[in-house]
Amino acid sequence: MAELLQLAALLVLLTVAAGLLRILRGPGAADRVMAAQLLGTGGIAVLVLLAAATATPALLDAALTLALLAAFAAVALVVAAPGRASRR
Amino acid sequence: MTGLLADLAIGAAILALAAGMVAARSAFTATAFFIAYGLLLGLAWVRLGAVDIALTEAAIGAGLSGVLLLTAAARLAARPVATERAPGPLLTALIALCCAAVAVAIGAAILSLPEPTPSLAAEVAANLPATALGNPVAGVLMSYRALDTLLESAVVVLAVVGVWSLTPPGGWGGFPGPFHLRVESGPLALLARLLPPIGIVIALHILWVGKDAPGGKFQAAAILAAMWLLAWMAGLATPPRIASRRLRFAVSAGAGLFLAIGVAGALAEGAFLAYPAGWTKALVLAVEFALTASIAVALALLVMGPPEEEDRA
Amino acid sequence: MSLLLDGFTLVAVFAGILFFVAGTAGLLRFPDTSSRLHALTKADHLGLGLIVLGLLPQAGGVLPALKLLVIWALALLAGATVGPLIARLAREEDAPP
Amino acid sequence: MSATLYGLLGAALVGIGLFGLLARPSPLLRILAFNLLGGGVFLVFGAVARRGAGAGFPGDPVPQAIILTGIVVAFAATTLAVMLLLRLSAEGEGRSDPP
Repeated sequence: MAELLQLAALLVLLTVAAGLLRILRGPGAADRVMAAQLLGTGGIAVLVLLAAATATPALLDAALTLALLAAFAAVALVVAAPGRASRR
Repeated sequence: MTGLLADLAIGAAILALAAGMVAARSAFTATAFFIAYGLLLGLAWVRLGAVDIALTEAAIGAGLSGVLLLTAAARLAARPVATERAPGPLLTALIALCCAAVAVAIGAAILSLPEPTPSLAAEVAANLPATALGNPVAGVLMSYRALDTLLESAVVVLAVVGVWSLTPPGGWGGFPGPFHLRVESGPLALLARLLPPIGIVIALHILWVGKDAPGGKFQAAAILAAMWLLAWMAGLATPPRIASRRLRFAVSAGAGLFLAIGVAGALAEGAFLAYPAGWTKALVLAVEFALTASIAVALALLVMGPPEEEDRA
Repeated sequence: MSLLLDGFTLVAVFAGILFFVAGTAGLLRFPDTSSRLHALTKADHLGLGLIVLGLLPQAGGVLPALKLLVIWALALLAGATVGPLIARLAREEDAPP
Repeated sequence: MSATLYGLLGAALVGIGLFGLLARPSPLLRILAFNLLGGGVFLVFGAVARRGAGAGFPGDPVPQAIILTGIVVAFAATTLAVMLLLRLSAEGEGRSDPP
């Protein structure tokens, strides 16, 4: 069971790494914000899977912190995105 | 096997983001890379068996640093700073060569580390029960290297003083942070109303659990600071003026209490920062809570920045 | 009984991963921003949701299970907040005022 | 094995951060590169801590505690650098000279 969960964590990690291409290449700021948001959620999924796989509940606290602050960073990304003169 | 693949994936992603950051054209792009880099670095710390640092990196690296740099990038886009010319291709290549040499030298040092690695883990394990703390990193932070933690809380207070000293002439004593940044937009206001209560409960949980498991004051302080910043960014909370005594006391209270306990320890136990026998747990808790509150206020004020000119509102 | 739970965990977790892969593929392949946003929110909410759901029986205790649900709720809240902001940002980039 | 890998990653980050610091004109990019440099140094430290694991701890707690302190101090330094930069950009507007 633990190995399968670790394999699942690896798969999510590889998916998220692939998602990075959108950050690196994304033409617009919106694309980059989306990719960062997906990376945040992917990171949370990896942490949660590792917490179950290696039975270390501390990783759940790390995932909790990440979940709390990924939203915060994403909002900051959107608020500070270039070309936002109209929103301010 | 899956561990190695995970490390390779995390390492490659971090390197790609770092290279992308250095080669980025716009500051916003580089900052978006930096936030992604912070998140991945948190995973790297988990793989390195340092969950405490992963928590700190996620809270400070991905959260607070990201917001700080993003708001700075947005405001610098409006008023760019005169930058000198970029070095020519030849010079850039030379710089790249030297930096590569530095990296190779450090890499060589890593590969030739002594085999029986000198480690203090055994000593920490032996003396941990005396600190009444289960988390070894917290034990080191609060008793063996308590001086580091004291100096660090002093550094945070000094950073606030430094940032406030950058107030333009007309703005002294005003509200910290720029005026126009606050955005009354629907979704942000929703988040700013829902997230802080949850964040405060989580921060207290992480602070409390930090005694015996990864967690602790710096991570809790960073989360509390992020929650206050969120409310401030959405225009729901206006911080007190920097001239207010209460705010200044809040920023310096943690370091002050820690220093007082240190001096009291010197008088009572003969050694600076020594905790009297039966009091360790109580004193450590008192300092942890006071430091968390002070550092949370200080970190938030650091990200907000100095007050602006009154007339430019 | 535990075999059934383990089975449920594996099915849910790998279904969640499927959504992650689909969402990321959507993020990379779709032509314009708004369709990418559509793909992102699917991966975001359902991917993590299924993984969290799958891990609930493995949580071993009420507090970890509660933490898992709070993590999912926070991710949903984040997605719900950031989604419209990203959409407004995307629309602005396509047609600046 | 994974500790050495992350140590090498840290070394590479130091190189990239140093390059960004020296070769990039934009000041904000330099502050970011400086953070990369710091992140690389902490990773090298973390790899050493991981190799020193023992006595039931996944890593030697002393360097981990120092890295934790380092991250907070590095953040304080970054905020000061950013605020100096913002003041520089505000001053650059040709404002009236200060009294």
